[in-house]
Amino acid sequence: MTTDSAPRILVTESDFSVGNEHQRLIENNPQQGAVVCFTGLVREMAGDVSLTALHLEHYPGMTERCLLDIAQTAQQRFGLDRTTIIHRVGTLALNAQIVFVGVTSAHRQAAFDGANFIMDYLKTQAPFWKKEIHTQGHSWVDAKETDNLAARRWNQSE
Amino acid sequence: MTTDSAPRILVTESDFSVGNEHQRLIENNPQQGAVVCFTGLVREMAGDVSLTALHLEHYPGMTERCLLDIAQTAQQRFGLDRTTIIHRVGTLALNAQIVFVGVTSAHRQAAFDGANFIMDYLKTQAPFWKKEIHTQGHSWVDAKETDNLAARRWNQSE
Amino acid sequence: MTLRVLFFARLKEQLHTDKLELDVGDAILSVSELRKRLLVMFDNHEALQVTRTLVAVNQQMANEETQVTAGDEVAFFPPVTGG
Amino acid sequence: MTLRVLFFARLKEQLHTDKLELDVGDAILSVSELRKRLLVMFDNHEALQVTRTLVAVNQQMANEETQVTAGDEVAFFPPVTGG
Repeated sequence: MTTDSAPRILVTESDFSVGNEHQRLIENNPQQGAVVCFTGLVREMAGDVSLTALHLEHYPGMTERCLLDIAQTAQQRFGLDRTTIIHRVGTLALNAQIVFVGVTSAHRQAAFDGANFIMDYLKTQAPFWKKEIHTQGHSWVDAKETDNLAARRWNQSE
Repeated sequence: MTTDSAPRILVTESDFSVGNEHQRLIENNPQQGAVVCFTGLVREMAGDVSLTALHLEHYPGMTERCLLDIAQTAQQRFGLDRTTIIHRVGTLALNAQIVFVGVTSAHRQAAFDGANFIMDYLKTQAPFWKKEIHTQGHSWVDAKETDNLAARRWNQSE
Repeated sequence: MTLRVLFFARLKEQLHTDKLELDVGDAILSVSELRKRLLVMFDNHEALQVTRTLVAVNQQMANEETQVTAGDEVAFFPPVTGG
Repeated sequence: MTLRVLFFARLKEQLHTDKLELDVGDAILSVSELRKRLLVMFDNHEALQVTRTLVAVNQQMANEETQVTAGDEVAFFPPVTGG
């Protein structure tokens, strides 16, 4: 279980290819039998308003630093090898890809837990803010208490 | 939360493209914001023998039936929308892809849990058998008690 | 009036066969009784002991009490190791 | 001898500014003291209340007691909603 692979961190307006990112994770990696990838997409909120797009603002510099810190914490805690975190910013259409988290590990449960942990911390710690664009105007998304609870569970006994 | 998408089940000697499979999962799927994919690869076992390849045998017919059953159970239990399970058989080289599980859901935790559940059940219920090919010969892989424990946890309270 | 028996993986290699047709007439047997007949045929081969094998009847996991009859497909195999 | 203050997201819109340079001489201030100065500048705007904002100092999450001085970058923003 090596933990010396530098995480790949990308904050970008461009779209990403899950196929290419997956290939990067598995290339020449014969000790790592498990890969878990999470992708988050812009979805029509179940509610009264119909979403047309999402705008994502971030804090340049701090964001990259924060994602790197989360990735390294996960690598160490779960014995992950490679980790990739990509987060898009700017204006994103319905069904567009927003975020990608990919990790490799020798064992599948570590890979599932590592990716899950990274998403929970990214959601509650990385300085991104979502604004929903509707046909009627726009509004900032409120932080969810369920996300805080999800992140907090990692502090408890495993 | 629709659960009427028929699972995509594939047992094949051919390799698969994670990029293509991911694309199938997200295409025209505006209600599902979360995608979790697991890929299992042939890895050099940490041990005394050096693996050169893996041979995978299966029970044609029963395998597909069993994977479909696991996928449908997961869809219902976790409110997943689309699910894909691909498992290769035959002789696989070091670092080759063996298994792919991909699921979509409105919420990320359901997607993580659904993919995790499918892998645990696939490992302990689907009729596949691995034989390791070494430089010195070959040997059937023994079932692991840790896999049984992993599957059993889903029967307990959540 | 035959019943189809399949063997997989290590079991197939140990018994040197992957499938056989067994004439059972119109009898209804439990898996346990079928296993006894197979043990006779295979000279009490240890590979056929209950503790070492799983059994599926018509491609569904079964147990020693499951009833089988002509036309059924019964498979014996070691614990699975896919994924 | 200035300190850089940044605002993001809803806060930036409410205060109609995304950044300002604040002359603090060679003073060492707590975030709490800095916030009081900003409240004076922004006519006690509710967006700057503690309960509604997070604060980062030099791109690390901070709190009301964190000390800041000239050359530091201090950012105020709402709870994050990425991912």
